[in-house]
Amino acid sequence: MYSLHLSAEQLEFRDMIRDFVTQEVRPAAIKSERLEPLDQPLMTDFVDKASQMGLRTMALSEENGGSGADALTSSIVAEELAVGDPDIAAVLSETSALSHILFDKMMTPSQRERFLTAFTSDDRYHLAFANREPETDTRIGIGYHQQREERRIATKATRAPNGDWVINGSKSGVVNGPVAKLFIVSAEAEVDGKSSAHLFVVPAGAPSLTVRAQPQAGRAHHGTAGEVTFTDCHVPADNLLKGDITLLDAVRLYDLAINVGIGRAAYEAALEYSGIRVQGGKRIIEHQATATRLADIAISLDVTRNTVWRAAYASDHPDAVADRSLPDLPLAQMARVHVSTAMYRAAKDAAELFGAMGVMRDMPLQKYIHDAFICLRTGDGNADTKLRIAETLAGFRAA
Amino acid sequence: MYSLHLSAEQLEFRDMIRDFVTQEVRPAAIKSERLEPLDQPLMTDFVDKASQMGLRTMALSEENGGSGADALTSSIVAEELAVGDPDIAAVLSETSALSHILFDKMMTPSQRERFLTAFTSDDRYHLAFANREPETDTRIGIGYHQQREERRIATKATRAPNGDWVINGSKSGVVNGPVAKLFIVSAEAEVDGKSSAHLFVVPAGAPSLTVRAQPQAGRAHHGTAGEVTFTDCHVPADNLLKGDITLLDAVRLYDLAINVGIGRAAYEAALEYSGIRVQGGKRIIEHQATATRLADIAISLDVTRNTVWRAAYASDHPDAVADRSLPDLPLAQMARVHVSTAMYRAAKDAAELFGAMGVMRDMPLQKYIHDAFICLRTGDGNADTKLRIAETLAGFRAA
Amino acid sequence: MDFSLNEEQRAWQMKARKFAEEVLRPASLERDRIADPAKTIDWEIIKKGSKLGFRTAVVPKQYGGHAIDFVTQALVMAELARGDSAMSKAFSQCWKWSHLISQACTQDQKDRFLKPFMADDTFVLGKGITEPSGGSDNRLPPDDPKAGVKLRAERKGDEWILNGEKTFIANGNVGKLFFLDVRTDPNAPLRNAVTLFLVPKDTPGFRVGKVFNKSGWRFYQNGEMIFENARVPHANVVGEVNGAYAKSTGDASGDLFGDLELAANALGVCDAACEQSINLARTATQGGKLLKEQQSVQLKIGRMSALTEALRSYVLRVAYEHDQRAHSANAGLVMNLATDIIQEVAELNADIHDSAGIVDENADKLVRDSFIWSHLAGDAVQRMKVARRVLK
Amino acid sequence: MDFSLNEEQRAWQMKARKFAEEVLRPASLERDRIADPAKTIDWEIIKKGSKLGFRTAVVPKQYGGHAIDFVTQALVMAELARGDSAMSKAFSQCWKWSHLISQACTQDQKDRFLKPFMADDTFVLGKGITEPSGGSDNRLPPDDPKAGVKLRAERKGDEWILNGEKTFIANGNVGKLFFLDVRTDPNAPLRNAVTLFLVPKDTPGFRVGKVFNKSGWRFYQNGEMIFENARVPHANVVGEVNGAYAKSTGDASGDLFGDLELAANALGVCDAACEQSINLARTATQGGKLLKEQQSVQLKIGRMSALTEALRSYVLRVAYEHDQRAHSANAGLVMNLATDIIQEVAELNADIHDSAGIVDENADKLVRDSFIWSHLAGDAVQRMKVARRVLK
Repeated sequence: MYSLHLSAEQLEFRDMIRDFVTQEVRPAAIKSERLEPLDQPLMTDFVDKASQMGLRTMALSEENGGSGADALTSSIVAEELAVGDPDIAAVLSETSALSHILFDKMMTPSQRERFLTAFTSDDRYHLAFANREPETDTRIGIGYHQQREERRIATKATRAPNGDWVINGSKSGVVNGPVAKLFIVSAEAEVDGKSSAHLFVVPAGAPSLTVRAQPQAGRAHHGTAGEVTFTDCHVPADNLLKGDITLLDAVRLYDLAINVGIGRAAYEAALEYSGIRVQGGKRIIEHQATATRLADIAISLDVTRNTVWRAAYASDHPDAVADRSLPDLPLAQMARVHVSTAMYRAAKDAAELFGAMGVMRDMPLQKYIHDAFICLRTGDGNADTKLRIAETLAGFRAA
Repeated sequence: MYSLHLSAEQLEFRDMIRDFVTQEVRPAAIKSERLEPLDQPLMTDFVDKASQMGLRTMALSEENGGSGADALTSSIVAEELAVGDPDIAAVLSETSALSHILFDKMMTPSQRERFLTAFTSDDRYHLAFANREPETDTRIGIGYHQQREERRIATKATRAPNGDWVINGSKSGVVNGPVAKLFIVSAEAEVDGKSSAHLFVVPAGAPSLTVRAQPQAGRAHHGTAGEVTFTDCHVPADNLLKGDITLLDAVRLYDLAINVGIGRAAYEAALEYSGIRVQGGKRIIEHQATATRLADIAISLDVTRNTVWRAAYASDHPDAVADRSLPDLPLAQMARVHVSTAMYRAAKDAAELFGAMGVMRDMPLQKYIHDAFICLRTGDGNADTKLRIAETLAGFRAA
Repeated sequence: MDFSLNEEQRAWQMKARKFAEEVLRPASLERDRIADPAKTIDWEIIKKGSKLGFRTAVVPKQYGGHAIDFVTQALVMAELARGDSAMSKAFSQCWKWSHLISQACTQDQKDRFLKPFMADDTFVLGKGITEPSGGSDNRLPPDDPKAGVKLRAERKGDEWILNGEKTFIANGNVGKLFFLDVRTDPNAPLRNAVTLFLVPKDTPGFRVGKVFNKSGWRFYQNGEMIFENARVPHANVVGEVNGAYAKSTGDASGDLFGDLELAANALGVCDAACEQSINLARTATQGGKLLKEQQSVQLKIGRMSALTEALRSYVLRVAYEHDQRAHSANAGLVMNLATDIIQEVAELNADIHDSAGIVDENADKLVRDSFIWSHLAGDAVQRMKVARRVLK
Repeated sequence: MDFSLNEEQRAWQMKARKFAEEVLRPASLERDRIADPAKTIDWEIIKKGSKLGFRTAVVPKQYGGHAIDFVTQALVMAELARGDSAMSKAFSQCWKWSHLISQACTQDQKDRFLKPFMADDTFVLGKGITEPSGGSDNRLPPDDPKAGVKLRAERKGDEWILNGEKTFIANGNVGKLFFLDVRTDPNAPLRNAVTLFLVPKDTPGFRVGKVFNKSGWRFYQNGEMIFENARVPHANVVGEVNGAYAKSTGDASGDLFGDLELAANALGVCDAACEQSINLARTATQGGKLLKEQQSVQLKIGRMSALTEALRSYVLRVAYEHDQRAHSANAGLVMNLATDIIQEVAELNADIHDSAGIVDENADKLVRDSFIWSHLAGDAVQRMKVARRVLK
């Protein structure tokens, strides 16, 4: 039965994080001194504290020591965190999302035994998926609605005489790269006489694996990302994962929730300010022009959150597509286009109400605009995402 | 628990109506001969047939002879019907929605006894709410964020010596007016020594009640509407309703679902045509320009439907607002602004793909644009609705 | 840099404004309301306008026309469109003559066709490109010989035998003479396969099909043209055989004029919309106060005015550039942009009326009139065609 | 109607283009990257531009300036902004002189201030309106005497004693002379209560506060100005006491110039964005084909070009109207519209780069530079102010 009731647990999670963010994260995140420099270091204290609250291992099954949160709950959490700081939200969400796939779905019991305790017991133990390679163009672009060659992975894993895997190659834009203690790495490897893409787990810290943090300017993802290079990087034979690489191929749903959080931060700031700022003898919220603008933002924010929640629900419930309650469409990709466009617009509209304050780098509104701008570029950007969506609409490929 | 699964009954209803619309309604509705004249008469045969399928009494409780459909189910039905013809959808939805309020919520058992069987047993028995009065400006406009005087109803009900109520006055834009067999009429009346707004049921057909159908040009509502005039119109004392007039004050949610249906009809036409029409040696769906356009429409349609369903759910579940699963915001009004804007845009975008065919009055795409244009004006229009929403955001009045 | 008008330009502008106010606007809604799309024309209006010179305004003086320059053309089209967009187009549609005459018509063709055109106030022209399938292929021709124009002509002695159809042809059912793109080489790609013919209404084997029922632009009719072994003398070939498309991208082609025409006409519609909204805001009240005191109305009227004046500036610049024969992508760009502007301005006008609780048939008509720009001036194909020129 | 430039206009345009290409653009990103907002100016650039006449371009010839007309001003601002928007503004900010000189400055004021301005290549000007609260009340003054300008001046003998603050003042921290709106009547509504003062940097009791950390427009600094019993001689009053606002809506006020200035500067940014996108589309490949072959790229570049050329047409028309002293709502309208256009064009440029997988600092900078238009040229207050003029 269709129901939009959240569970008591979801509501509690939300309240708890909202308090944390309102009282601690947001005040720290929008301090002028923090906003002034071009690069803002990750507020690791808050990441640690959030980990203690269980947010790093939220999606991990209860059986394996997490909370078993579904995608909707994770979205709610990511939005709340992002209202305070999108980077914190992104780091925790990435680790949490990967922990579920890695430990709950991919690892064998023996692999879990080697890695799980270290992961659950260390608040600074983050995960990263090293997949995209430098110079690899993943965009459809001119190849829209044409057969495409399968991408080959340039990173190679070969067998050492002792049975170890030896990994060589480079990955770029690896989300969580600089903070990860364990990488999931895609590499071309020969297994059972057949060469194809496989996944490996590779612990950070070895000299044969180097991570270089990417600059924040021009980035396409919140959180932190890095270039990861493997030079004759040896890992035990058992570090080969059995899981299906497509499990990791999906749109990062938490990105969309983070984007909503950014828009919400801008909206809340605008609503508050409109009730204080006086023009022509009236608070600006009492002017039609401000009213119309605020209504537009509020509508956009509300419609957008609902879109994200639905995409999150759909990702966990293929049965709802199967029984035709939900359409068989690339809902996450569709949501991404809508969300990123709407929230960038919302942040800009909100900023306009702040006058000169709305254009200052060291004031919150420009931060929100900039944060929303990053979301426009996430993945392959909206122009390309629309082409992917259209290929599905055209029946050229499955949703 | 949050769930987007539809019930088996909802899915069945949807399939049944989709078949009916695809096979019967739509082909008839988009015939050139029908589209050519400026006024298109209501296709009463289909209204009757839909009534036989239970759609006229859908929202009426099972106890009273209906299906007890909730607002979500009614939205699903209205969308499906509107893909074929918005007028049919509107007439049935209005009667169905009113039947639930009137028979399930307002009438006393003795009143039900007088009217219910006639209503349920006659496929042509429609209901109408005669409330708005000519020359009454219900817009906020310049009065935004200011105390407003309570509106007085000009229509009066006075007591005849025999105890009858005698109603005098005029109502305009009465949806379903021309097809209604029973009117709910608002009038100023003195009850228990106090003069205030009250509701009466008034059967059609009396010479003291005249209905003049309003022209289709410039209309602000789908279906059919009329001017209703009461001249010394006598009704028995027991025709006074006890119900709260605010029950009828809400946004017509089915209007939003009809609007989605209009957008969907346009989208489906565009998707189909794009897969047939060839330009430059390729079907136009294989061109990036068409792909991007179709993706935009598909996203808009999907986001919009979800927005409407949520508003529908919220209208039935104040408990979900109370437990903070849903925000305490005027969700139906917010949805209205989003839906009407998005679907008008979608219909226009879809039409563009049709070239010259997209501008012909006797072709479907102009019909869809025109149908969507009507939705832009429903109620007091979007400019005013935004002001109402802003008054809530500002805390000036409740959601 | 001089934005002022010379005396002749100003005189034509005033004449057009007066005619629009006194003749076109009063008849505008009434013609719009006529249900039968074949009955919307009022020939008295055409005659009156023709007598004032609007039908023949662009014909060179030596042939009896007025040879007004492009700036004047833009001004006149905008003023007439302010009265009624479709009526304006009914006159400007006849202006394509000027380009063809000076470029390609023979003396014999002028004698046979131009003279009657000049003499008859109800002699209007048509130009046929679109066909039942593949309209866009003619706009943005691919290399495939099978794409585009299918109306065939085969030479038989001194005659060409035409078979096929044109559709959605402006004035197709009321014109007395048509310029038609006809395929004369079945095997070549479009740009080397099409010939331009002069085809009179009374050509044997030609008949009019249905008249299209457009949502707006009612006064200006579009029809189907059907050719069944229609016989057209070789003497009616304009320019070179198979040379029609070589020409249409050239110096002063009708296409170039057509871009300006749609932009200037849109400007007139925007002017009408602004005028309606501003009048309403200045006179209608709500809650006892003039509508113009409301911020949301102010913001909309500001937007409408800014778009309209930007379009005016751009239209006049393009007209000036045409007069200088300085051809650029601007004509196409202003045509594309006119689509966005006319629709936004017309919709804002309807919205302002709506938010005042007023249903206004004129406001709705402007919205309906504006739709056709999506097809004629601003669909993706029209935009890409111009963009490719920018990107060349 | 003549869109051509005269020789002098063309010469200034070419000089500005060359300076922008050779000096501004190469320094643009480097100055933009400087984190400290007080260190972004490169005085060598100001000096070089000043020597070429850009700082003093608008000062009347009898005072040693170049007295370029409004059309030339628009051309120069756009060309400089094509190199770097904030640098362009750093020069044009000094042009407000011309209006004040011709209208209101006494000979004594000219001697004391204009001469050093002309002689010193680093002498830049500021004008202070905004205060910590109530910026919009100055833009759209209500009748309430408590609203608007709070910086107070009280007369003491031959001096005025100033107390209060100005904020977000362009060149506030680097200017050598400021035109300040100061309240000289605490009880009257704004329009009769404000006096314009000339306040030199070294005025006792004046100090510079913080320098604002704008998201874009980095080269052009905005600062806080703090007045604590600052003493300004009565001889520095420009025009009439309490008469500053009576003037600012007059014939050739700085405000009117300011509208054109923001529109022309936006045009330059749009030119830069189009240039970047077109260059990219012509050179970058994807899947082995030039980017320009992709329809979605074509559509975006078409839109960018159309908006840019419409803005150019409108800017030049407004400049022409200014030169004719034919004042209308157009200056305000084109300023408002420039906000929408610069932001859309800059965002499309970033989008095209993004869809090619290219992160380009220049493209991102244009987006950041464009934000300030929301505040200076296109917020609701700025739009309503213009609309009310249309609706008067």
